[in-house]
Amino acid sequence: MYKYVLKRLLMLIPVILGVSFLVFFIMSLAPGDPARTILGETAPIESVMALREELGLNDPVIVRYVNYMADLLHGDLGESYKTGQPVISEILSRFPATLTLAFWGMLFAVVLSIPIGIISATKQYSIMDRVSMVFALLGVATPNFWLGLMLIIGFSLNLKWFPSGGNDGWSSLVLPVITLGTGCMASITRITRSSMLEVIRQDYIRTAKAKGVNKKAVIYKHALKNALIPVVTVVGLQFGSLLGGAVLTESVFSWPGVGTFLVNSIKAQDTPAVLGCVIVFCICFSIVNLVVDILYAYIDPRIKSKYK
Amino acid sequence: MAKTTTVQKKRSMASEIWRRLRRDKLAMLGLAILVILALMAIFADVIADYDTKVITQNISNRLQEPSLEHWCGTDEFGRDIFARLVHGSRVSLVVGLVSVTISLVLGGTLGSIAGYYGGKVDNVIMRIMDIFLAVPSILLAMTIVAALGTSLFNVMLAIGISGIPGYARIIRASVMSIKDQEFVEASRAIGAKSPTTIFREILPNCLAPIIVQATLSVASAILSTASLSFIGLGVQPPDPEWGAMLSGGRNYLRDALHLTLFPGLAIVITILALNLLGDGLRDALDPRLKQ
Amino acid sequence: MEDKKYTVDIKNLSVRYETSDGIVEAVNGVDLKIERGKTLGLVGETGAGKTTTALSILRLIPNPPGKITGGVIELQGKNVFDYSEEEMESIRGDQVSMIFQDPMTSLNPVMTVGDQIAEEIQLHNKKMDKKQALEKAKEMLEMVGIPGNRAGEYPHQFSGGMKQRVVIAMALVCNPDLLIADEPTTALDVTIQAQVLDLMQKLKEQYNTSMLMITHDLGIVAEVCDEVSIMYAGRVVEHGTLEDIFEHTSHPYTEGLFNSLPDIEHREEELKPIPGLMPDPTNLPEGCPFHPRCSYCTELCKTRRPVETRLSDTHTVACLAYEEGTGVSLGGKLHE
Amino acid sequence: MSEPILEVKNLKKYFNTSGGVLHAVDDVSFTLEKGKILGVVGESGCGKSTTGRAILRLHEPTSGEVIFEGRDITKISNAEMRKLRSDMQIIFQDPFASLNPRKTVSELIGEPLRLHKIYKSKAERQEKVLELMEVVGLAERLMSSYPHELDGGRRQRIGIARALALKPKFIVCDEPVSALDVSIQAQILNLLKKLQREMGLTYMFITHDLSVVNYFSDDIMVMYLGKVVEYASSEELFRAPTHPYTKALLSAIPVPRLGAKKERILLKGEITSPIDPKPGCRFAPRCAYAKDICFSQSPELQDIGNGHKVACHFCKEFAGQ
Amino acid sequence: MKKTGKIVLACLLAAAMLSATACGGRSSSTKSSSGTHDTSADAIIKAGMSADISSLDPHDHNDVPSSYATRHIYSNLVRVNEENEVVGDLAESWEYVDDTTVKFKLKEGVQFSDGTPLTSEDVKFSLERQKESAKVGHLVSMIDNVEVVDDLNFIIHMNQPSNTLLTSLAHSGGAILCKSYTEKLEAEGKKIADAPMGSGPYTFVSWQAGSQLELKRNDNYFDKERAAKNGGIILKPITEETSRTIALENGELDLLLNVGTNDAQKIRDNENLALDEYQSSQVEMFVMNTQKAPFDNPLVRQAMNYAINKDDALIVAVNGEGEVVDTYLAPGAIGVQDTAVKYEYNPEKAKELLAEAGYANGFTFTTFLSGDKRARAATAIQANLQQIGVTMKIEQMESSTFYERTGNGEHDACMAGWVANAEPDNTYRPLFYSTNAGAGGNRAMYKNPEVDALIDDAVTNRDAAQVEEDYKEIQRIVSEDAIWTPLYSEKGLIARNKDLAGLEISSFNMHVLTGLHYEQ
Repeated sequence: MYKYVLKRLLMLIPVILGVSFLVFFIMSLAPGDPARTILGETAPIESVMALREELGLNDPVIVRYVNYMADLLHGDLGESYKTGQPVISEILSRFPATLTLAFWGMLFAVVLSIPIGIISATKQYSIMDRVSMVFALLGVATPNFWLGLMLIIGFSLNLKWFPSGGNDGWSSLVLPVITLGTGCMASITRITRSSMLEVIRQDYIRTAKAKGVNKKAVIYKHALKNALIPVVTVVGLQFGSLLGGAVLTESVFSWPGVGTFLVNSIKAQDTPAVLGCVIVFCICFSIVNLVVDILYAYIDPRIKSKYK
Repeated sequence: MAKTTTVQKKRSMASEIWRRLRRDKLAMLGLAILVILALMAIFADVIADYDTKVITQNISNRLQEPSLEHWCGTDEFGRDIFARLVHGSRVSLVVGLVSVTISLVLGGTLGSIAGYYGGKVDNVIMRIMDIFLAVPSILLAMTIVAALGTSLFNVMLAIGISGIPGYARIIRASVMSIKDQEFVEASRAIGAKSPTTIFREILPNCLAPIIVQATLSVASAILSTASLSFIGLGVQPPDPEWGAMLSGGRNYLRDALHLTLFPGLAIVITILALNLLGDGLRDALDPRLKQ
Repeated sequence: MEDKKYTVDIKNLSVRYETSDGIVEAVNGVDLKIERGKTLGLVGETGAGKTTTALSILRLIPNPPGKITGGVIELQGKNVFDYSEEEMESIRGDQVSMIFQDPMTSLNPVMTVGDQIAEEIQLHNKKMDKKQALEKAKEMLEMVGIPGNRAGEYPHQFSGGMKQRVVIAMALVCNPDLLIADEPTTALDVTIQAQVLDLMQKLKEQYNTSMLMITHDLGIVAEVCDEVSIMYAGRVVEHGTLEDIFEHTSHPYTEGLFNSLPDIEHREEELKPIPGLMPDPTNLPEGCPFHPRCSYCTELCKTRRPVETRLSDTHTVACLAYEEGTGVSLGGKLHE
Repeated sequence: MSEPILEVKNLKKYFNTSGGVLHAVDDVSFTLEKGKILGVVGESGCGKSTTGRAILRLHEPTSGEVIFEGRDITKISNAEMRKLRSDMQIIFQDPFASLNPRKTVSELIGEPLRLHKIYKSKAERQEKVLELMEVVGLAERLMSSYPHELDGGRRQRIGIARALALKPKFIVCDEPVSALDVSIQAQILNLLKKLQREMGLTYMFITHDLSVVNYFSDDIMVMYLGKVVEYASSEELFRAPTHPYTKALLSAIPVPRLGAKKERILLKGEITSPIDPKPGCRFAPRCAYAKDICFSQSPELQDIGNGHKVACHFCKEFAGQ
Repeated sequence: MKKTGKIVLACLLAAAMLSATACGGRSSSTKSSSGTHDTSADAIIKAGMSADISSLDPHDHNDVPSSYATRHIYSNLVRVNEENEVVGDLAESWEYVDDTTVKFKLKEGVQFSDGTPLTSEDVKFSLERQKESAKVGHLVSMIDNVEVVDDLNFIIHMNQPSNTLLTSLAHSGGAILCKSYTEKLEAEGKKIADAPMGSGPYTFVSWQAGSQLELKRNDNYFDKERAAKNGGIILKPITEETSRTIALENGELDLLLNVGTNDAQKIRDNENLALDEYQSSQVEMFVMNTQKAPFDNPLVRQAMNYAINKDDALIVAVNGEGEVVDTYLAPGAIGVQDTAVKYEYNPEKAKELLAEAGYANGFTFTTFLSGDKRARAATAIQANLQQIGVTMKIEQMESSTFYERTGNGEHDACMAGWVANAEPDNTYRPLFYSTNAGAGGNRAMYKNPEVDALIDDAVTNRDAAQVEEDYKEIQRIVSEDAIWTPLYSEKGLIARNKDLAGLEISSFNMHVLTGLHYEQ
């Protein structure tokens, strides 16, 4: 098993190289002078030139890319143009906030959408199926920034239940988690429903019934375990995109996560910061997928035997 | 020997699917909404003339509540929100359709090549797709728009490109599942060249997952455009686009809620309709789900 | 409750499926009896209603779309349709158990073989704990020729033949009165099929279980069954002992089946297939359902539905040729 | 003895899988005369289908020669092979999977004609399609029906019509009837026999059903785990089966006649894995008569009299019984 | 019937969710948690800002949010008081020995918060460190070297005479660091930004990027009357305007340093809150590229000034929270002159001027801009110009792209703004000097040698009255040339709890928070 994990982690390197080249190339395409953006409108031209020199913005793209990759190889993500702080510390100071938000958001989505998926599969075309599907679809249909704003007005301003933003304590977590979680409920419900429908049609479910297993146990003991396999993959993929999705939710709730930092960095053309974030996202994404694959092996013995 | 002529009702695949789809009420609701939307988009000029209603400003009656004269009230420039929503539908649908076509064509070809030929080709293509997938789509779109500038076409291009990996995966999976079926081998047995086999035998049978993915990704394309506008990288003023209207109104939430309520509702209803139709199509196209 | 003569007694059972293509009359008035310890072969082609009849005994017809529209199924003298769902669950696997056709998909891929058998044991004897149940499961595996220590392995680690043995072990572990086998060996190779049939035969005798063997292979019937019912378009067209069916074939459809089979001994003989198409269950013909493909068909056959005529105390047939005053004749003996 | 239309020499087809090299077809050789039917029988995994497909190069053979009408087709280019396909055709097992669900009957049958541009105009092609439908017993009105509207028997007739469209000389029938019901099976077998007689076709008839192969074919080839274990005329094979596996196979068939109960040779154990097989006779682990030589040296096909060949070290002794 | 029942239910569900939030929106809440406040001198004051702090190193940032932090941790030699005059802070007194040398005397007994005494060595070290900084080095480019006389006296030698020395020393970049402390930190490989320590009224407690910065009162601050009247300050960046205002109304914050213009009226109506308004030094303008047709023709530029209704722009952009301007500097800026030509809104006159300039049937051009506030103003202008037959296209882009393209002069016109600081030259030189055309800040690409000369004289001429004259003349010329259409100056707005007092407001956003405390 460990050989497999090692191989997967080594696989990460070409992906990171690819991603960093892709993003560096796109960013270099953009017209715009980070130095002037950082110093603001009122700074005189001499200090803009001085900053450009200091940040090495005047060298050709290839040179800058090579320097960047050289630093990257010994794990140094370089300094952010805007703050001068090492990118890695900027991200690490914000990453726990994004991770907590993504984790609770995902938990919220999974806890709600899997039961809905199961109910709507077992009672197909019944009223429960329709209502739950529409509720899940509302999740994906509502732009999460709009939902966020609405929740702030409803629950923070009028009902005073929750703070309107910031990251202090549990109560400030509730609204952002609901906003982020509803976004990925639909796809989890949909995959759970279709996977359950698929499994319920299998012969071994009929065998279980013929064995005298009662209705509930057939669903929750036999069918669910088999149906969870594709669901785990989708949850993995969703968690990855959740990290990206947090960008909007964070800006609405002034959540000090990597998302807001990334949006500002892109606007300020702060290439090292953008690259740093994307690489960290990419690593996190791959680790999540790796965890999903390992989880796979525990749920589905057929896969575990392949690795022994 | 009496030959019983049981008249076989002539039912082609398409009419079969339509009959099953018609039974799904929510899918019909979705379709009805989309038809209204499409009509609204096509006849936008008839409903509200662009120059006089959509972009003319009337600072005096700004931020008016919904009234008989202005069904959805007026925005911060005093422009009629309903007129802008109608024209906004045109922008959203165009963005949705064009970006989906881009992802479908590019992602589709890559996916079918990877699926059909397999081996090294498949590996290379899929690794590149993994790289695209590693970057969350909204970020990819943002970087592209920031790089190429915020014209409508660039927004469509950005969303289209960020949709490619999704399509490549889905089409590769269905091509691979169909490639091993016997009728593909039969087509090779009668001497058909590979491209003919792909386009005449395999792809027509991959329509089901493609159609479902298309409807769902039009929805996510509209959502992405709105998100891009929300962070200031979307469509240019004074063009009406739902996301831009939403982000424009976000500072007037407290005393002019209608500024964000109606564009938000427009987005929710459109995407809900697309998802309902997409799910309905998935069940109708899946022969095994025959009741 | 005195020992009833029949383990299972089905009277005038009819079942229909309401699908989008129309109403499928799967079973139209089937009568079927199996004595204790005896094996009844249920023979018929696709769409004859064999599996639906079997599933009705266990009340496993998926509803919707299936609906049981009439008839009685008596198990140990009590009608199955009167039982509540809980009671039915306690009967399934204990009094009556079933083996399905494709061993590849009949076992739960994510549960070990031992657990799947132990689950059934614990279901039907509450007092047994997990460890004891696993022990009993291992014994049962040994009896079907699988080493007990493989109880901890998963289904994908067994071949097709071995998986079918596991399914048989699972079906017989609670010593049911009736074992329903729905084409148990169709998916297996000939040599493995021989092993499995031989195993089923041994276990049947050892447990004195009655068996309903559903198959389309008359060769298997000849080897394993005591009595045979031939089904066509949801009705039993002929029923009798092996001797009645093989030696005194009476119904034209049964004759057609025998003529369609190439005979190992007489190579040269030209096959005489039954002409025409399989009956369309949503649009069954009037009168005798077999008349469109029957070479002795008369105008009367097209309108009048034949009833079951008793030829001997064991042999019955449903064909107008054997009813008085129908003027239909088959011209002497059919199959030699 | 008309000259052989097809000669296969030491045909091999290996697949490399994650677990090792799978020897699907391992050194198969035989000749097939024009107008004859060769039955190929064996249990699942014995390589009979792969052999049929390798001959038509639907699976590129790993090595060996396939001489069709004097020309070794393993050496020719893809383009030439495509032209040759009009002479060599195949009928598939699963009538549901071998027809493109999106095409009507006339399109399916017309496809080969369209591809090889046999007829210039659409009308001429349509007329040929109708003619073919008549030959295989399909009603004209089914022209524009879709496969999903028809039952298994009629779909198999479409498959046959497709195969006949290019007037082939040699057809590989890969288990054409095993997915059909008994009554329909007999109709299709009679149709195939009639076509063979009328058009002088040569069949390679692959099946796992021994009673069908006995009725249908002139010669029979029994295969086990990629190897040919016995080759004889069908009535010779049924009269005097020599190879222990063939005997076990014949004894295992349930015969639909009372009193046919004969002592049955029950093979012990399971079929071994075809991946990286060990030298020696592949059947040795399950053979009651296996000796040491069986486990070390793989037996060659030896002729034990008037064309009856057996691949077993002790075939001479068995022939005596 | 069963099926349609389901559809009705689905719509009801959606409506229910929306109404819960919608009704909330209607009733703008007057009730806010009045809640009791900690009126003691140790109360921690929580302030909300619109943007995040970029760095705590005074030589590594040049933005307002960061200066709120560094100005309260460090002190400067001199500071600007509420009347916008430069007064001594660490410096006791100073005198111009000649045009290029100034002698300074430090106050006695001043210590850093860790007790180390503050000497001229620290001043020399800080000013030299500032010279190397890319971000604030330009402010002290005129200083040649600092000569230390003794612990309390030092002389600044300038390489050329400049009136901007004192105002530059008052800039947040002029903060005085502790030499020994900084060198010890940098020797251990740490950064001063992570553990700032100065001689200001507060000491650094903690900083969570994007979340909050916490400062604590420095008890041995040298200037007793200006010592902090509160126990400490917490600065919280909340970018979303609506959430920021709600945080104040909920009582989560005591003070808002930036107020959304749309929420200003809500705060005035709320009896628990108070809104401080002040003239800011910010001005917004519509700039025309004088090198590109048709804006190379002054008549066309004047026509634009007549055609644009500044009131529309004011209402649309900042909800009316500000005043329309004719002067090129904001009313609140130091060095503003009222000699600008007044162009009242007169579309007819604009049409005449256009006809006179040969553009009777109008023309089409593109305006570059960045940021939605300027986009709203531009949309209003677009409608105004439409009435006189001129079609204005808008191209919104990212700020970095905006600066690059306007820097290269690619624009026909653009929307811009300027925040003046204490030194007038830091406004006139970048905006009007010919060498600064384009990237330097002169987006009108205006090249007028007469104006250049006036700007140079104002910086070197010692006679304050003459400097005044120079600036009056510049204002007259540029407004006559109509290189811009000045639009409005946004009012400075600060919202606070009505019982919170003691805020020292500055017109160029250099507010002092030491005096904040609750009265009861």
